[in-house]
Amino acid sequence: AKDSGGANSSNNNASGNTGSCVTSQAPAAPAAATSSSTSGAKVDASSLRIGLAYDIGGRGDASFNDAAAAGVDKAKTDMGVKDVQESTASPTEDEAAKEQRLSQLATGGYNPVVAVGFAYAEAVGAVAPKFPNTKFAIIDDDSVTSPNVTPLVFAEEQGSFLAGVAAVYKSKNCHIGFIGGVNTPLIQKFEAGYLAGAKAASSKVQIEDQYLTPAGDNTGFQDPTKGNAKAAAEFAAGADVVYHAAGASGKGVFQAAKAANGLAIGVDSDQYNQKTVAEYHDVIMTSMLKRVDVAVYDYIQAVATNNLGSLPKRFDLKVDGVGYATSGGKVDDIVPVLQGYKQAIIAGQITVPTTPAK
Amino acid sequence: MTEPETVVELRGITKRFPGVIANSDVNLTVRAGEVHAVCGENGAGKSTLMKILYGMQQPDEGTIAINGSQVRLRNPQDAIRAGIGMVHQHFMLADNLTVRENVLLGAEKLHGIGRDARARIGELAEQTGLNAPQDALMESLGVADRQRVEIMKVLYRGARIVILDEPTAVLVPQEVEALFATVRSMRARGFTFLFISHKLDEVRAIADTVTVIRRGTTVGTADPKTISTRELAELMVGSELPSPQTRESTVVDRDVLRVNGLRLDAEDSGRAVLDDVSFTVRAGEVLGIAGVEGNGQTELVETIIGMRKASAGRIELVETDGEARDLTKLGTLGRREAGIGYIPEDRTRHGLLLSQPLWANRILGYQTRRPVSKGQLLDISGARQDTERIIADYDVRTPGIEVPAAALSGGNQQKLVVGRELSGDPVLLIASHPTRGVDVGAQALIWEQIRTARHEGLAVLLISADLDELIGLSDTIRVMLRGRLVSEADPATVTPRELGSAMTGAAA
Amino acid sequence: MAISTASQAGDATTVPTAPVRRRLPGWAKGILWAVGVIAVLSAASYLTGVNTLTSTNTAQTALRLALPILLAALGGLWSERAGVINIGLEGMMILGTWGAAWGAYYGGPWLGLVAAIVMGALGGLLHAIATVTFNVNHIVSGVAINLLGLGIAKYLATLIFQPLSGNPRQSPTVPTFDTYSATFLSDWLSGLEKQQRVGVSDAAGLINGLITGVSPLTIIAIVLVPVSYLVLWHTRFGLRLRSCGENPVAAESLGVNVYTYKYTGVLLSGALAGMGGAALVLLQGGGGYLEGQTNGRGYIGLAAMIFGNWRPGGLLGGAALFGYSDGLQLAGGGKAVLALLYGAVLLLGVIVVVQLFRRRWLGVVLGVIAAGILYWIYWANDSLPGDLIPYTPHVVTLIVLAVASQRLRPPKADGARYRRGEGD
Amino acid sequence: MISWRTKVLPPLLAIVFSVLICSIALLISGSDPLRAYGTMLRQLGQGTTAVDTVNLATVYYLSGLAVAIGFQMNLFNIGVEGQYRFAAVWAAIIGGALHLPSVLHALVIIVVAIAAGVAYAAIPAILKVTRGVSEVISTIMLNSIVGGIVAFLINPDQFGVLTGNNLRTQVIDSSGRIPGIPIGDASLFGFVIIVAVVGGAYWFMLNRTRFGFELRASGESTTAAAAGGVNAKRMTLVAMLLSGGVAGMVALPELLGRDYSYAITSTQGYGFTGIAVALLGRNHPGGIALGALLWAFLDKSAVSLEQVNVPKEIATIMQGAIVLSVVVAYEVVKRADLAAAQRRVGRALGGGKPASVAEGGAI
Ligand SMILES: Nc1ncnc2c1ncn2[C@@H]1O[C@H](COP(=O)(O)OP(=O)(O)OP(=O)(O)O)[C@@H](O)[C@H]1O
Ligand SMILES: Nc1ncnc2c1ncn2[C@@H]1O[C@H](COP(=O)(O)OP(=O)(O)OP(=O)(O)O)[C@@H](O)[C@H]1O
Ligand SMILES: [Mg+2]
Ligand SMILES: [Mg+2]
Repeated sequence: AKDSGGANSSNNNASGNTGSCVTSQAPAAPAAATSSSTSGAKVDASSLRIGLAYDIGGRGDASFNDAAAAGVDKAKTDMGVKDVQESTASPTEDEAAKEQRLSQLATGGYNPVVAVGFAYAEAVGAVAPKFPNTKFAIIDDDSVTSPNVTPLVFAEEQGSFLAGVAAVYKSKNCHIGFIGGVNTPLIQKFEAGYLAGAKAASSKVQIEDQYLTPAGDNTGFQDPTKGNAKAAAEFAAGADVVYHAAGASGKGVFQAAKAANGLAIGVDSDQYNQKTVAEYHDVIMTSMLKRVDVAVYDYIQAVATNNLGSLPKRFDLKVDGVGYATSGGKVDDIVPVLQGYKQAIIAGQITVPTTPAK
Repeated sequence: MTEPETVVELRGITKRFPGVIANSDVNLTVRAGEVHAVCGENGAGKSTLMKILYGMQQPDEGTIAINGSQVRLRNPQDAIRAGIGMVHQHFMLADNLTVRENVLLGAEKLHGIGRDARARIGELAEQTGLNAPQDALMESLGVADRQRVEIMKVLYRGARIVILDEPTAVLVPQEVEALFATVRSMRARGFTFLFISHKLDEVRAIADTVTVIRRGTTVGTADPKTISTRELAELMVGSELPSPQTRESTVVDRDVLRVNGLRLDAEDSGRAVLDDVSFTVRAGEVLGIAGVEGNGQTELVETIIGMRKASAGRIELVETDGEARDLTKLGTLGRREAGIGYIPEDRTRHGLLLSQPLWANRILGYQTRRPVSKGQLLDISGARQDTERIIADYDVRTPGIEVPAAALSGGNQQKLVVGRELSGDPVLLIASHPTRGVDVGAQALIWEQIRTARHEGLAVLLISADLDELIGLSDTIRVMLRGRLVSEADPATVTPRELGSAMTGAAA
Repeated sequence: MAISTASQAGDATTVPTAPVRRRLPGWAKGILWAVGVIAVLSAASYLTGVNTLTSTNTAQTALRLALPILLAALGGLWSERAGVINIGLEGMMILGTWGAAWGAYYGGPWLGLVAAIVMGALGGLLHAIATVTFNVNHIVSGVAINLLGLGIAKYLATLIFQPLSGNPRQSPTVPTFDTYSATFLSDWLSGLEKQQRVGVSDAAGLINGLITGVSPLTIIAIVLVPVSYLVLWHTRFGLRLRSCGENPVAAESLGVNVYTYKYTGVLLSGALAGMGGAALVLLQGGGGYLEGQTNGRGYIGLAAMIFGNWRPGGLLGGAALFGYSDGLQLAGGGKAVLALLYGAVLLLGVIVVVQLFRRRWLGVVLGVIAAGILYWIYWANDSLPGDLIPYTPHVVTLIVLAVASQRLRPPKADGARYRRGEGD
Repeated sequence: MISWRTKVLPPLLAIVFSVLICSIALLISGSDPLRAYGTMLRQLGQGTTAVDTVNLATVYYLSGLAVAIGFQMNLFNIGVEGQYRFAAVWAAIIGGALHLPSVLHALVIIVVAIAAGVAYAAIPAILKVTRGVSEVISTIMLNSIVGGIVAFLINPDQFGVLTGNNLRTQVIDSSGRIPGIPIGDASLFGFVIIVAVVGGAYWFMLNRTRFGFELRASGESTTAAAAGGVNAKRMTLVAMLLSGGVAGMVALPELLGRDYSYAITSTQGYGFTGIAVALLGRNHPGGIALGALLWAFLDKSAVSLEQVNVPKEIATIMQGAIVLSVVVAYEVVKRADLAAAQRRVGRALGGGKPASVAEGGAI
């Protein structure tokens, strides 16, 4: 018989009275505190020529490169930026190619130059001192110490914490899962926050916690077949909500969720609205947002107003550098809960770990 | 008596290869129901002519007429359709396919590939005397059976004109007789044969007409019943055939090689390919080993030179002072260094690096010894000089020592190999089919060189399928059958026929 | 008389023939193997308490992961049986993934499949031109095709998919094949599996995995194994094709147009590799083109084919082994891999007993040592280092190859140059 | 006997052909080929690109040599990829942990790298000679497995250090580094000298030593080599280990000249590039050098192509097209050459007696 694929059967999990899984009381949600960094008068940045060096994947990767691109695009419309030069890393290029890319942008008079991804750390460290008058920003890395380099880093664990809470609230079996693409320290932050959030909400939740490939083997980010297999295994083991931080492999996770009649949580951008996974958006319960776009936008603004000091040290929940998406309306009912936890984190009542408790 | 009609008519056939004119203005007329022999020395262009008739080569000039009408044979299919079949000089069989598949291949339309085909092949097997099951893999068959399968292939296609390119080269006299019986009975049923052989007595025994080709062109047609072997030979080479005659015995009563209880097991099964082989070769002696191909001669040679590992037994090389050295622990290089020279049966596979220049080929097998190397380093100028010497001494026809070995003719390649193997001051020479595929001139030269070396005390282990060569060169002959040395013959008195009986086991 | 008989040669009247040992037919051997493997797995699963070893999910995942490899391996088979080494499978597979996504986007999965086949075959055509017409070294040409396949797919994706998906490395989501399940059977089997009866439940679990969520492409791929066997070994076309891989000159001398068959073989090879690419795109877990998606599966397919001794049944085994161990590590992680280790100990035990009977003492000793080491690893660890788990299938393949002292037999003229009229 | 013209003409033809193919692709995608090629060439003059290209070629050269050693005797060592990564991570770990005087430190690191490369190559080598396992399969598997090994070793629980979001081995002291050769703004890897020595040694080994002769003999004809006393198993083992040893050095120019530690972001794929480079250079030390430079140039130009909005996949297509057309061109030329050689022999022998080429297996 033809398999129905769970598409039309109303997502049993989605219709959501709070699951019986929750064991702890959510912190009270205070009145929504706003925390926008994009306030004040319109800034004119039309004189800025921006260089954008992407990591592997580049514009259109539906992940952090794309988010960076979105930030620049917004700057174009809002601040009148006209001249943007983009360049993308290839999977097998060497360190010198990254330096070459940055140098070419800097030599070409682009200022600021934004390097997307921690893979650029070395290159930025090497190139920035050679161009003291050029401003550099690097995303996901704060190890470069040159004065003209601005680190743009995020509190992924905080956003993931909320994802963990949401997962517990939506899980019927009190059994949730996590799938990391590549087992790097960065992805471990997602994992750590998610685990912490889930455990904060429930003391009895069962968690499947797996990676596709170890550090250095980047195929874990681009193998939806394996993502699908792994997710299917987690659903088969009883999980009904799975959070992925696995790049393009996430598509396979969504598929598995759909096939298993479960739910999935997207990552980085609001995947509910993403074209490449449009077919599965009805299982995307929410997405953990990592606002690279906001960071890039804010950075450009700060450069234009020559006020780099205004940028936060870390883009966290407080500045909406990370957060969660509500598209699709599946978490509307638990927004107060999530807001409560969010405020508790902002207020420092909850400290989210950055490495998973093993 | 009415003249039988002409079935094959070749007119003015010319075929050029780069640097070689294989056929030039060849004319050949074959009548229905005859056995038409084509003779000529090596490289005369016989095979090329036959391949042209079989559509495998296209003539540059000339016409072909079959049964009176002119045809263009662009590929073997055309030839098969015209009723021509060919048994090639080298077996054209796929080892990993079964007997049936080998026969069926290309002719599946005739009887399908199912039961009908099986039945038809069964009939043919009976007709040609093939015993092997149809589903046996080709590789498990011996030479004579392979030859039978080749003939079955031709018959299966219903050919009426059959080309046999040196079918007897690998057969012993008894098998040749069986083959000739088949040919005669088929001739009686109206088949026409084109028969190629170097062996003139065979030609005289079976052929109705003989055409001689020299240097790519037809020099004449004769009736084998009337022409003498001598005349035929003179037609072929323009001079008398040399024959290998051992003059006085040079045997010294000093052992050089002692082989004792040698055993070699087949790789896949425990079956013995060599079983309890023991013999001695003395200084100045040529020990000939006779045997039908596939009875273990190749394995014997390769075991002695160390390319195969003996399962049991001892191989000893005795030094001048009488001290015996066990070779079984040594590798091929060690054995060569101990003083064994080796003329392999297949020079292109085992003797030469075809794309390397001649001087590099001089190094092969001697890479540890002067004059071609010093310690771990090669002595390239030494190698060049010594190669020049070999070329002069052994009459290797080449424009220089820089040409790749592949560019030399077979005979000249063989002379180079012989020259190299006699240059390392060997105490023992293993000569495996030293003149196979070599023309008469080169043949004589090689025999002469072996005789000279023997005169100087060299011990020679000679393997040959050419019984005349074997009888002519050897001081002693041992016969090998199914991996054992079964009998001994005196070359002074034995005839090829008797030797043939021993080789097939008929005498035992 | 001049001949004196030195020693009597055995039985002189019979013709020497190779001892013909009665061999089991291939399918029977396959069944025996399958039964044996299930037995070992269920024993291991029972003894270790890890039932992922034989769960429905594992089987299903294994099947899905094995498919692209199986198709690539079949591709390798067709080409190498015709005498052309095909290391370019990976490149042809990449072209296939692009084609599948493109076709499926515009016309659904079936058109996708066709487009993948065509793209793969184009890669095959290139390989055939280089190796058959120009006599280029087969490996060189294969390497070049892997580079070209990657470059062309990237280029085409930038050109065609970027406007649609906004991403040069990814296509928009494309429809995949519907899946079907033998509901009636699978309900019964699930019941059996749940009863946790040794052996029966394990077999039920594995079989259930193979009959649930099956797509037409899965069935086509699996059917292609016996079809390849039948065509290659039981038709005139197959006979001719194989003869080109064994002895092209002989085939030529019998009027077979070797070029035609080599071209056909390599084209089919490309088409099958392209299908392998389609299996990544058009099955569950796919749903679109993605750069780097093949991830070396073409090479693994080649390995599976060599593993399977250039035979359809064998390469099915190779692909299944790889797919199963990959599926197992994905589905069960380190614990399952440990249980697999335990299974290996059991298997070694069986082998040791067999060797004892055959009096192969060295084999016995080595087997005991290996089993001891494996058991020690199993006993000393709760779980294996997570970083190494994803490579379970690679390690398993390596070990099986090293242990099974199989005699591999490539087609005789595989990789050899052939030019018409140059043989003698 | 092979003339200069036949050596150089085929690669030139191939490059021209590939440029044509790529022009077509560029035109289809709406870019101006001339502008693209102009940019590719011009970038060489910009900043440090020229020196960077040579630096990258250094790495490719080593990788190409490693592959070529295997190719010389028809061993297909796909495993250079795994061998160099295995070697790099061990060299970096041990180099980072040791504190030794200047030259000694670097020397120890090089030795460790070579030893590690040899060790990792020993697996397929031993499997091949003892169990007959095809090196193609085993090295494919080992290339994947090395990913797990590197990840395991570079884990902070083992030898790794977390810097930012990256994981790397401990940074090697300056005593273990090999200083660069400054050229203008840029710095040429000091390792270039070692690489040149390795290339020279490879040439010498191949053409002047007994081992090299035996290696080439085995590559040309296993059977003839065996009859000539070359021990095939030993040659396989030694060639594979030697190949692994050279592969072990592949990452060193970068490790000792620029990066000083091995990270999860360190470049992969040099081993696969080596295959293409060895093929381009036809296993000849000089040819491989040219191939490596060409390959590095194309890789580098991909970066600058993006600056002028030309799809950089063109560079990959060009690489594939060049490899394929180079071999086709060489094949055609080789055939013509052999025919010419035969004609020469035929002429030298005065046309009377035909040279029996078929016996020698006309190639
Ligand atoms: N620069 C090159 N580029 C490409 N192929 C080359 C180059 N140089 C030589 N080759 C090829 O490499 C193969 C090996 O060359 P060969 O061994 O004849 O040269 P060699 O005599 O060892 O070296 P050299 O002449 O440089 O001293 C030949 O086929 C040759 O055509
Ligand atoms: N394909 C080929 N390419 C180049 N030369 C060839 C080719 N085939 C044959 N020749 C040459 O043509 C000549 C005739 O060869 P052919 O094989 O016809 O001789 P043959 O009379 O059959 O000799 P044999 O008695 O050794 O079989 C020889 O010089 C041979 O080297
Ligand atoms: Mg001949
Ligand atoms: Mg002939």
